[in-house]
Amino acid sequence: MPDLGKYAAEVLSAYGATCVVLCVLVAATLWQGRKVRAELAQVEKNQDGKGAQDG
Amino acid sequence: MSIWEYANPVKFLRLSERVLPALWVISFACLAIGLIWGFFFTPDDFRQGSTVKIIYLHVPSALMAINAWFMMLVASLIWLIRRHHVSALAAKAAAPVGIAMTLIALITGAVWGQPMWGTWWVWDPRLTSFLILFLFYIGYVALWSAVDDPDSAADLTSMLCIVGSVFAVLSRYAVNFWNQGLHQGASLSLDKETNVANVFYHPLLFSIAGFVCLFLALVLYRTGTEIRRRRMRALMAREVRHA
Amino acid sequence: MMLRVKDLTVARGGLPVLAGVSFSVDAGQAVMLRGPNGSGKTTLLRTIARLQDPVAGQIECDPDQVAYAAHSDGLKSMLSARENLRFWADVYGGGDVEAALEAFELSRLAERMAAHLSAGQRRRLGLARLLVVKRPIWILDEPTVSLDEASVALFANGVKAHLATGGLALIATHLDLGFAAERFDVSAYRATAEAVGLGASDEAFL
Amino acid sequence: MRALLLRDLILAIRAGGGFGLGLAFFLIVVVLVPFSVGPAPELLSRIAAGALWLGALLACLLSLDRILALDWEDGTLDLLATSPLPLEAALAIKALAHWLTTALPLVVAAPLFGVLLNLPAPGFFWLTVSLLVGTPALSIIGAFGAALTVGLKRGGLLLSLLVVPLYVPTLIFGAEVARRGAEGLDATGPLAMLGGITAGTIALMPFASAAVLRMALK
Repeated sequence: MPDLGKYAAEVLSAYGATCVVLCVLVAATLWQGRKVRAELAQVEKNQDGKGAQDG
Repeated sequence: MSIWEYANPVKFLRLSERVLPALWVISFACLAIGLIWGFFFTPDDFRQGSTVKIIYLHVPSALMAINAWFMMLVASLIWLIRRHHVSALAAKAAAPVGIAMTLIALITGAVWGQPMWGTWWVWDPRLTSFLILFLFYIGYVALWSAVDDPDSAADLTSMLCIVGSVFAVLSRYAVNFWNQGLHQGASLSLDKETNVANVFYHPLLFSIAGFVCLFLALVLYRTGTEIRRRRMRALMAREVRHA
Repeated sequence: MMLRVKDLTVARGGLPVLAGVSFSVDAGQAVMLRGPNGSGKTTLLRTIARLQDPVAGQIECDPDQVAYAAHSDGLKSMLSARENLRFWADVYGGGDVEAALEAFELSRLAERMAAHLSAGQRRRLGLARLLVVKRPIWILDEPTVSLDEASVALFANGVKAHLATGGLALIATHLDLGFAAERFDVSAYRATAEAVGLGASDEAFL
Repeated sequence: MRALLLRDLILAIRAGGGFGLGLAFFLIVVVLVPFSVGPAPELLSRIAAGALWLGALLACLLSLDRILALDWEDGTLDLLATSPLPLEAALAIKALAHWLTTALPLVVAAPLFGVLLNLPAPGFFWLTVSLLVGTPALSIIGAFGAALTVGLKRGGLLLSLLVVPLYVPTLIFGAEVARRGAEGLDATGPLAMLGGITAGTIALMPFASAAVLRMALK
């Protein structure tokens, strides 16, 4: 750990805040992506099933 | 083979599936190198002390905050002129990333300013401009979520993006006029000697590369999500219509 | 003066509703659009009135000759009947307001605020607008909603007079209006699930 | 075109809201300023110009959705879009009507309200001039915002959110003119910029608004 001198709180909080924002962004992105993927797969499966019944 | 091939959602998805893993790795590697190097192995500035380390967050995020808007502007123009859906969805996908970048730039700027200027917030032209940019982003995202029909949402947000860009530039000049600032000049330009010493410059380049790649990765991934969401909507609409 | 539609595909909310619609209406002729609710009559009319773009196909008519009347009449409740008509007459450049009021038996109500008119009276006022705008091509969406029999007869007379002077009309309606008119059933042109390659905006995702 | 302007003016007068509401809101903002910052005359006279500009801007913002929302609801917009009147001209006229019914009374009232906030004597002239030059831009930018949000649920709040960032340059230069005027400094520089913004928006925004409205009506 480097010596941050009297500005340690500022520097660390800047890094901390950035980390939080980026992590939230990445997590939200991945979570949404997974969810939509799963939902789409469900819808596609339903429609295929129905298509098979019809024809 | 032209670049417009990738305007086809399926082709775009296939391409992004191939590119994304590498992009994630590169972005996290660059970020790790830049930030660890910058945080642990660079000396303190004789004037700013250890706060100079914030540069590795502030400069790249500020850069990406503006570039994200610029990317949205280009994507909006492509949508309005050539009506490629992927383009409109990419603009939609980029907006929240832009918001995050703007937020980081504002927070790190304020934290940096605290010891330098003695206050968390000053109405410095650059900080103020970013705050205005932040408002533009919020309005843009709000408009996307308020319009039900995806095509007219794309139309309307594209127009907002274009008109907003003009007013954002105007605001930048107005704000400059209104308060000659405390902020230092741009930290990074082509002639690096005049601005930032080498010891700070190299890790900064890595950090910037990391932010750029992270932005690209996030936008590609989110665009994929938007395409799937749109496909889901289309499938369900078809089902209802032809039930 | 005629209205010709060739191979027209129209979309609502990104999906094609009608595909390959072709018909023409000559001067002095009226055509009734038929079809169940949701079959795309309104979308077709809005497309022909150039309020939205067709997905494919051509519409041959001069947009400056078209008068369009929709479900809602565009009446201002704080203006009197005469003022409402006077406004549209001015926008379209002249037109006899008093004659239009007379034709729909609204002269007696001319000074009334539109807010105080009944639904049927408002509807008649909305139709009287067609007489003051002086456009040969009428595109009407359910013009007879909330009209009683006598008012429908007034409307039918108005259309007949319009046709007699060389105008033409395209009317979406469920009612028999009591004058000779060709019928055109849009349900025959319903876009099917397989109808891809038409260029509607959702297609790229299917 | 004259017919549309006349109609909008008559409607604003008969509906009653037009002149009164914006003005009343402006008065309320002006009254609230001393309550929030304290009654000290020196402080008030320093912030008077800016507070008056802000109040006028908010009062303007409040009535923006009236530009198009009512015409959307009763179907007039569809009919206007198919009429021989170009949509660009229709929107410019509607913005003009908004300016006449909402902004102009504010311009007239602002010097009176300036008394309440202890506005320095030279400020009255410059405040009026800056509002007179700047408010047309507010109306015409507002028409763009109204076109963007026409037909949306929750449109009113969104409209403010979208329009406020667009108002920033106008507010900065307008308030700067009034402030410099009040302090007895030369205000012609920012006044020229303000005039430029107003002229530019009047020339260009109707085209953007009409394009947006056509998209929204689809």
